[in-house]
Amino acid sequence: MKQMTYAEAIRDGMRVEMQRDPNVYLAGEDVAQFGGCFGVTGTLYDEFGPQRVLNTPISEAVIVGHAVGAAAAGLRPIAEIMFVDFMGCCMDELFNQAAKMRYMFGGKAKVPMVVRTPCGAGMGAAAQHSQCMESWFTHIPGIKTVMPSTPADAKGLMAAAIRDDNPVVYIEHKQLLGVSGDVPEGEYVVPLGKADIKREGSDITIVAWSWMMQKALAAAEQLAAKGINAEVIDPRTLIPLDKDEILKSVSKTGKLLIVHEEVKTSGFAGEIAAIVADEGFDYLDAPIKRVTAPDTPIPFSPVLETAYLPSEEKIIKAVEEMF
Amino acid sequence: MKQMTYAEAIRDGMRVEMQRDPNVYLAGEDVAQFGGCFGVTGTLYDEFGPQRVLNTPISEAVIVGHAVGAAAAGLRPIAEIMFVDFMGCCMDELFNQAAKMRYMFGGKAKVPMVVRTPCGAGMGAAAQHSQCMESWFTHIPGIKTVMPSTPADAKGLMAAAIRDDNPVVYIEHKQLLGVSGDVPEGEYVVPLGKADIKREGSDITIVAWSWMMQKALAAAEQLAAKGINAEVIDPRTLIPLDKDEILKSVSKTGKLLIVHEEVKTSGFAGEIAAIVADEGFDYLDAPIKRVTAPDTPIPFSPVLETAYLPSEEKIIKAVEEMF
Amino acid sequence: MDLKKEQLLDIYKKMCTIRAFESKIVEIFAAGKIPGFVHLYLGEEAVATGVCANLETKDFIASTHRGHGHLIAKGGDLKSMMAEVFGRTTGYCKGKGGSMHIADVDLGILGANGIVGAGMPIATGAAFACKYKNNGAVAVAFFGDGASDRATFHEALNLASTWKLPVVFLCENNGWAISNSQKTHQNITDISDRASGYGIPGVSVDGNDVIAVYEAAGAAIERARKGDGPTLVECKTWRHRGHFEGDPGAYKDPKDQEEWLKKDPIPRLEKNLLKLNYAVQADLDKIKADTEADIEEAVKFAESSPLPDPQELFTDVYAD
Amino acid sequence: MDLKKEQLLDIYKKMCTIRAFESKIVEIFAAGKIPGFVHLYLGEEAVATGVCANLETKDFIASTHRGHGHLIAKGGDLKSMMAEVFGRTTGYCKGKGGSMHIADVDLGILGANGIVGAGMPIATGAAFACKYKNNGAVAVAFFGDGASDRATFHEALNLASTWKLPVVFLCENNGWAISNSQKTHQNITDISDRASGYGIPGVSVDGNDVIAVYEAAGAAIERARKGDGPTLVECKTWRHRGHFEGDPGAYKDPKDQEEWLKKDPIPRLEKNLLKLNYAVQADLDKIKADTEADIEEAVKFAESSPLPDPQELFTDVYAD
Ligand SMILES: Cc1ncc(C[n+]2csc(CCOP(=O)(O)OP(=O)(O)O)c2C)c(N)n1
Ligand SMILES: Cc1ncc(C[n+]2csc(CCOP(=O)(O)OP(=O)(O)O)c2C)c(N)n1
Ligand SMILES: [Mg+2]
Ligand SMILES: [Mg+2]
Repeated sequence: MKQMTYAEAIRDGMRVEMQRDPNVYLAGEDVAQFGGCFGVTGTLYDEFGPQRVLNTPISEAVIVGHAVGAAAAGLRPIAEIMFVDFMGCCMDELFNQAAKMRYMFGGKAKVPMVVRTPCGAGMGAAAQHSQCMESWFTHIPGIKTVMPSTPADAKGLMAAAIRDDNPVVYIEHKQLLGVSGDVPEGEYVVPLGKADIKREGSDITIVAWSWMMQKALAAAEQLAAKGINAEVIDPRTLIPLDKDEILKSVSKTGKLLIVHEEVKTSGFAGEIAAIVADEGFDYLDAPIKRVTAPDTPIPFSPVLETAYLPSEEKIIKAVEEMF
Repeated sequence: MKQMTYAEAIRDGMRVEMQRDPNVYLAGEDVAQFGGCFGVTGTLYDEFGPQRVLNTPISEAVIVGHAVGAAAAGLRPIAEIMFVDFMGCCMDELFNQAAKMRYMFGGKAKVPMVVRTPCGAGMGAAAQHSQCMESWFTHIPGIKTVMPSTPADAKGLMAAAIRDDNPVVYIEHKQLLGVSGDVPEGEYVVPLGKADIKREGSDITIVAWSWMMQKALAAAEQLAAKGINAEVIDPRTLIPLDKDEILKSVSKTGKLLIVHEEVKTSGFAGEIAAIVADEGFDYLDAPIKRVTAPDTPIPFSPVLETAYLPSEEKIIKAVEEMF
Repeated sequence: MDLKKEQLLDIYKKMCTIRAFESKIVEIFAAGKIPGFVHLYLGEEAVATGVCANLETKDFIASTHRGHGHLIAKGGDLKSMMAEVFGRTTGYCKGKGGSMHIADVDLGILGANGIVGAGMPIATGAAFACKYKNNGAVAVAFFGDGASDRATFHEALNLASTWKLPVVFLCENNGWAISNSQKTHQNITDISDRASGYGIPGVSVDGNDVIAVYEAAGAAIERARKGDGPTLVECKTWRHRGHFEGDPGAYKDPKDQEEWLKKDPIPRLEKNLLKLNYAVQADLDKIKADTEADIEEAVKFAESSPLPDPQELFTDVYAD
Repeated sequence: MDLKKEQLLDIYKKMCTIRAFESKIVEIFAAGKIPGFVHLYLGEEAVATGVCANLETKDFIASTHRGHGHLIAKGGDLKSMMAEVFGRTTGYCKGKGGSMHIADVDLGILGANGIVGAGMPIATGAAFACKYKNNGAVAVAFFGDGASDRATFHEALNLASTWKLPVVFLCENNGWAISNSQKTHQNITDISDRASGYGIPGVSVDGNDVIAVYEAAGAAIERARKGDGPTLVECKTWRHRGHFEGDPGAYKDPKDQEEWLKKDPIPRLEKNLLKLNYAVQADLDKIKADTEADIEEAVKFAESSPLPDPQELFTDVYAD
């Protein structure tokens, strides 16, 4: 174990896999000498050289599109999109090419590639540099969606994403990059599709991921002081989703709250709510609740951005209203 | 009233609005002399001339992107994207530009534009020409999403979409284009955000839209013969969503089934289920069910495509299992 | 011309095979035997054939919606192709892809593609893999005049040039993007003029002259193999049919159509072969008849192949 | 040069205003008074100023993430701009946009933009509206060397040329796309070389010479106004600061930085003004001092303006 920030853990995940497999390479805007817009790729250019860590032009479509071709031709690209907000510039390459190639070809292709991209608000970066939009990716059969909330998960899920033979969208949260935690050294893999119970509890199930998982955990501590013992589940990967773990928890608690930073309408909380309102209906003793961003673009001014973001307080309030 | 096909009704909706407002124009691939890939724009080029009906290069980003600029500068563009499957080529222009411009500018811009685009499977057009993906659009605050199921709605909602001062994604279903029905002549507006109860009933609420609304209606007739009296609600516009009408119906029936052609995970049925599992929880006497496409790309071979699509039979079976 | 007799006869045979394949599809589509969209390569046979005559199995191509010709030229199996067009289990994609998604990754065929322009980034990526592995292979991206207006054209050419990748951007300028003639969708005559914007060579050739195509593509492919980076090659050609089967192509001026039919690449090559004394008419007739027989066999194979089991719907979404 | 004394002094004043605005932001950003990303225009003042000196209020511009200079040059109100950067209700966007989204549609300013390259289609559409309404107005899209690699560059230039729209594509080649020098993101030296791929004129000028910019942009704008279609104008310049405030710009060679500082457009224009006898040093000092005072006032206005009410979060999503 070693103390690392989330950013260092992501980097270590890439490093170990790049050491392990010469076919893994990294391409994106300013990922080389500069070390990435948020410093996540850091020293990888120095460690692996210009063949394996490549700067690209500002050309999101070909960043993702070239990765599809390179993956089909036998490599394992990690393509960085500087902000998840820019995915609108390469959705065709992701959803019509990467995601569908295997199926369209009758199973006769493999497209092992990772699209790494940071999400999230909280830094005053306004409407086009602060979004969360994971539900789009979860609506695309053929790709997997990963959203780690801790340094250890960040490393282990990065390894799993790189080793996976399918396209994986790996979304890192900007607010977590500087958060530290214990991380296993060397090879370390957290399997995709395995939720993690970050806190056990019996009174209510809270499902949250990425930055919101940290907020949910903090809220749960405060709720405990108020006598409400929340179970906090981090699915870690939205696709594949470990729905069994969620259903099991709801069968115990009877109550479900889902927290995410995406806007509410058609966010992934809706999918989880729908699953539980179907398969876990009999367990429920209260309406399923969601704490999410409102259906607005993300405002610049910190006062407004704070009002926009789900918070510990909003989670606590929502939980209390369920009792 | 006049008998028209759905395609003719869309065209008539555009025609009447173009006559009414000289700022309305139409641009897209092959929409002019050729009359559109599916014949929807038909004779509009002959009627309105090359100034107002324009062919574009195969450049989806600038088709939508130029519309944003033209709308902000005072026109009311209708931009056609030949298949909704191609929206991946212009998502940035839709979600970061069109949708957010007004908000980012503090309310000091209007972006009245319509993106018209056909969706849907059933013609053996395979994975990249058959999709439904409305939930993506519903996840974008700032735009509205319209999906008519009948010729009359197609016309009236087109008028409303054109007159609306916001970006509207108007999704027409390829399988409905040839379907005929009575359509009011002249100016005719169906307001956005108003659901239509296409069939009254008391035993179960079925929510469906676009082609699936037709399937749901047919299923309801068969169910009636079996003694189950289904209420079939067509939201017509997903954003804004007339959730009150849905909740009211569920308060009466106690049961909810949602049908859509999108893949299941993170489809818009999830959102509706989540709303009802929250705000209508006390009305429910059974799990909320969804009949949707499975989480796979769309296969080519008709045998497989038929297996992929939701059908009358699948709806009937799902309903029967709820009793 | 460094093409030997055998090579040129092979090229002729490939062109006849494409012609026979596509002509057969006209027939079976009209008979209602195949669903969906089919875009035929009739009239453009010289392009795919001339280009792919320079390629080895290890090389990659990315194709388009109008892909049958490219696939046959790159060595695609006729039976597996035909069965795919028919949506059968024995098809290249087990019936899941259809005409617009036929692929054979083992032969370096990275798929036909339903998205105009999508092949260019994919070929660029495959070329990156070739360079990365340093295996001497190259990639060719086929695309149309219409596709040269898409986002992906620009981003792919720029990246390929900046990274000096072994890829050839092969534009099939058949004068039309569905109903839009070239001059209504772009303000240039030679698409190869776009090359200079990326600092790479651009060349335009008569796409109905298979030898000219062979040579121009050959030079570009050699350049790529040597590590000198990408080239934009434009082949001017014409599609004989409508955009897809079912489109009568009413937007075409009949005079243009007539002119171009006179430039049909197959009779042109025949004349050449006879003039060079590489063949007598009977040889050519025999080759043609052979290819037609091959296609008949492919159709028989396809029609007698089983339809997919509905459960196949759920497989191949993910690799495990 | 057809610039009169008054005009040139106006231009000088605008450049000084931009310089003062941006220099002030350096200070207040360092003091932690503004959140988010700010990208400063220091060193590039001649471009926006030279271009916009040709524009009228009815004309449109689409700006970039590095937008302050464009907005000031097009007539943007300093107080409203500064208040927006501070996130106050009195800002152009009521604090909802911030530095990257300042806009004034009434002045034809279609917004700064957080998405690199997004302004080009938007300006193309505004130009379409000008042509449609036949009102003699034009649109200018500002964008960087990095943006010239994006999808939108290609699609916008091609459409604008095909439709002969009154738009000028104004590339500010400052040699960098964040940490990528031009030669690492494209394989050409003159971005204006891309014009020929769209059948439009392309021209490159010294972007630190405001008179050269004025003239080149003027010719392009006149061409657009006359109905002759778009032009690609490249202005070669240099940003003095890092990519955003907080970036030390360590990737720059100090020698290059030094060379370019010598070419600072403001002293250059000063020399010119003195040589032309349009001003004496005291006049220039006065103008500078005035602009600095204006900025001080703008900051005072911003800092004393109220923060938004949290309920403002929910307004302006839709027009009704
Ligand atoms: C991104 C995208 N836009 C539009 C289409 C619809 N479409 C299919 S083929 C075609 C024309 C293509 O023209 P060109 O590239 O010249 O190829 P050709 O058909 O002439 O071989 C169009 C517009 C598509 N498939 N993908
Ligand atoms: C589509 C997109 N990709 C990447 C970015 C991140 N980004 C912001 S500015 C910038 C560099 C832009 O370079 P250039 O166009 O030359 O403008 P400059 O900053 O030099 O003025 C990048 C990569 C973005 N905002 N949008
Ligand atoms: Mg063509
Ligand atoms: Mg730059």
